Amino acid sequence: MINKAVNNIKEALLGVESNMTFMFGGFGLSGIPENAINALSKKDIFGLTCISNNAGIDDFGLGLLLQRKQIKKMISSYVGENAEFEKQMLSGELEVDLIPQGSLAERCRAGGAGIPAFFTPAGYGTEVSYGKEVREYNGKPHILETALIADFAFVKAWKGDTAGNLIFRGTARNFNPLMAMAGKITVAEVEELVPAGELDPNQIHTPGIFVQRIFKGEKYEKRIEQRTIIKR
Amino acid sequence: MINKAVNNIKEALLGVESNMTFMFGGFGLSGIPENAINALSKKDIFGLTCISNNAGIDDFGLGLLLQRKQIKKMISSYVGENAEFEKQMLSGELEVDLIPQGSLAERCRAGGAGIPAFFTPAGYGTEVSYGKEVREYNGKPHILETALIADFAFVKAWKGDTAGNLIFRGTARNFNPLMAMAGKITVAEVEELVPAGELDPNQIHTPGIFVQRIFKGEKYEKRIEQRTIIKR
Amino acid sequence: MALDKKQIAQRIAQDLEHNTYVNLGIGIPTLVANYIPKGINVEFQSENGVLGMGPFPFEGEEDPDMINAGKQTITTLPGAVIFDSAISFAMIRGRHVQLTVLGAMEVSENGDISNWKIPGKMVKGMGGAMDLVASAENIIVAMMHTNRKGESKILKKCTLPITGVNCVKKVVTNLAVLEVTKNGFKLLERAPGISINEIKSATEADLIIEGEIPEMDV
Amino acid sequence: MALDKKQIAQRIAQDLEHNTYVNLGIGIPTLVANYIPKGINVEFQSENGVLGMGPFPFEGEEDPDMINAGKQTITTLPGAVIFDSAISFAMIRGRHVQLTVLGAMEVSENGDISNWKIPGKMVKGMGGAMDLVASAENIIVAMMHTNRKGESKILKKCTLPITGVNCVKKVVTNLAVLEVTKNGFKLLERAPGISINEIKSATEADLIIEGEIPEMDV
Repeated sequence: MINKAVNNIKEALLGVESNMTFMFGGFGLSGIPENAINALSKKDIFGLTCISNNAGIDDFGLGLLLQRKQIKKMISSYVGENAEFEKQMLSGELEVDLIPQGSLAERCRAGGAGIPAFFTPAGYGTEVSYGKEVREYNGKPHILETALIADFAFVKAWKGDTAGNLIFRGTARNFNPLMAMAGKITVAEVEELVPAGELDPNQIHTPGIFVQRIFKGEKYEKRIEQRTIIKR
Repeated sequence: MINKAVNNIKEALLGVESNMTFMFGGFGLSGIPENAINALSKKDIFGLTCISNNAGIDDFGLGLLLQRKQIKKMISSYVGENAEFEKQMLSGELEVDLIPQGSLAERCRAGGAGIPAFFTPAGYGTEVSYGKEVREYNGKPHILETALIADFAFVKAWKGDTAGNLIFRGTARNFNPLMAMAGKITVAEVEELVPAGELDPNQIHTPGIFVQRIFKGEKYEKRIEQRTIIKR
Repeated sequence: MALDKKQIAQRIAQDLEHNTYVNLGIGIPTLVANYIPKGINVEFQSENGVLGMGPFPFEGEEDPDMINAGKQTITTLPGAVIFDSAISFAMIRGRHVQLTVLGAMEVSENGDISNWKIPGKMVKGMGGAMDLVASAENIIVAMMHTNRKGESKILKKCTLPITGVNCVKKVVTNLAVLEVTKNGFKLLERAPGISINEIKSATEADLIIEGEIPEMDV
Repeated sequence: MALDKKQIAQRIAQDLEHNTYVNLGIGIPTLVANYIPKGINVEFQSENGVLGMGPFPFEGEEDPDMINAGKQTITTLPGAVIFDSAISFAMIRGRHVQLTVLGAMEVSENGDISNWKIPGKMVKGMGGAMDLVASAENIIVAMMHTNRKGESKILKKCTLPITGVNCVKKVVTNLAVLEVTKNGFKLLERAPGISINEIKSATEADLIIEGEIPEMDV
């Protein structure tokens, strides 16, 4: 077993620098690496390229990095719900690359899997396909999309072990397993960290080989964006 | 919940015909759909194209279909351990398409995922790359491989529920989840079939949407090819 | 009377086929789940990674780890399954999800759809819409027939940046049900009490009108 | 004295790096696991879908659902994980597995390897070998220096159908340790008691020989 546990968030973030490319797991605010984001938002690193399905809200998630103008470019599929984002984007301060959600997920997986490019029908005929190669398969046009990788991938799991194996809970899984594959250094934060051997090898979502550092997050706020309920 | 349970192997095999393309999960003899193979070997269907990592042994697994000369073509990565196979191949009766194991797995996944083609470094410069497009990425040549699909995919899981959700056990997982994705009709056989709702939604390996029919196999022999042990 | 949003959803629900997997977009499409006809069983997929979505949770039982693609707290039904975003879009792209219902700003007579971007306005992104419309065998658009200025959203050609080409199969609006055929929009049904001329005058695209056009049953 | 197979494995084990993931092929490479140096921790990946392989099971504890890529019954160690074949080769192709040790029929001076097919003989297939050699950062070949006819397997150019190009970094044989450099094979070490001339005469390819060539420490 290769021990991936680090002692604290400081060790977990060792080596992060300005102008790097980071990936962040999560969908909306669900399953985002809260502790890593909070810590990054206090570091003096700027000019970041951030790959994340969404961009958080003004005072939580990637919104924290936006407020300090640490992000140069966002690569996302949906970036609503964020006034600071809108301001920086419209003023031209923030570069934004919008990608179909399925292509984003597959491009991260491809980056981790050593697949440099693949064809997908998503985005054909739209501005997403500008400059991309088009080829017909099964009578349908497809565009060639390339893999994404990152200097650091920050992911959040429910449980993890010291070997870096991860188990997610509910729809907080989302992009986390794919981005874990695509980070040169993948930093996983978990709600519960157990010794290697305690997790059932059959029930692990992300094998530890994809994770370079793992730590237990100090605190999880786990905000809900749209609290929809029915009365009893 | 969409009920995928069928009553017996006969219903499970409804619609199989000569000259179809079938996929079979399994690695060696581990995790092969024993019951489906046994039943298919008793049907008068011939001229089959079979996609399976291996070809069984003489008297078990796909060897049974080979003995009755039901298979026209095998698409595999490794086909040793089978004298009947060798005979038919050398005599030219059996067509064989050998594919690198990782490309085979990825091509099945691609077929199920609506990715018609992707680039991989595996096989570049070898006879596997004959006639295939070559493109350089990251300073390394890659070849373009296309997706595989099948008329029927036969897979074997440990547990399944009536919604078609599957859980595998140990290395019997192997190709099963990928082939389950790539079958126009995917037939899953399981050691234990439970009502929908009994499996933890977080711990399912193959979502039921990929499975069209599920049944409990009558009997599992689960042969071991290489019994390696240490003395106590 | 033109339909309200609930009735649009109700009409679309009549098109649901038994034992199919369906992805519902945000807005009117979400309401379709409330009108599933008796005897019809469908399973809902949400592209953030769940199949077998149930109703919203009871108050106090909301779980931040259990949301739908609209980021709303949800529950799951027996037989539900959770998966990652790559597998989710494998289901969509691989055509395992049979029907997608989504909203639109514009639909054109060749089945193009625009629903993600208005030039000059803040662009939020396409989310999963481009994958969905490029993939599903059957795509039904739920929308109002005209925009707030009273302009037709049923067009010869989309004017806004498009989300997908040649993909929409059917459009259900507050005024009509339209099928996208090789030769353009074919009028299938009218909203109760709405005349063919009213529909024609609200529609920029040409309409194929053959025989009697029945009223929707809503 | 030329090395036996165990000693070849032992010599390769000296090259294992601490805290790395390693894939061992069938044959001599499998034996490498028996000689891991003290203080070195490695984790073994088997391409059929397991990471963290342990020793063979005790008699009576064999499990048909737990095998390695050689189809042998195995056990797992604490921290092990099971995965499907696509994820397994994602690990390999994506260079998460750092070292591959495998056997060969021929290796050429530009790092090409032939190990899967002999024309005219029954072809069993490449299994995962082509993916492995096309992917790993570091590839060490374990083999005998010559074939049964006494012909060199260390060649200017492979004569058999190749498995991968420009991929082998090092070759450990019963006679020598060779590094594949831009300029061809460089002799790094000799088997104990084997002279440079003996190695030269068993080698068809040219050898780069610089300074003293030490004996292997086995």
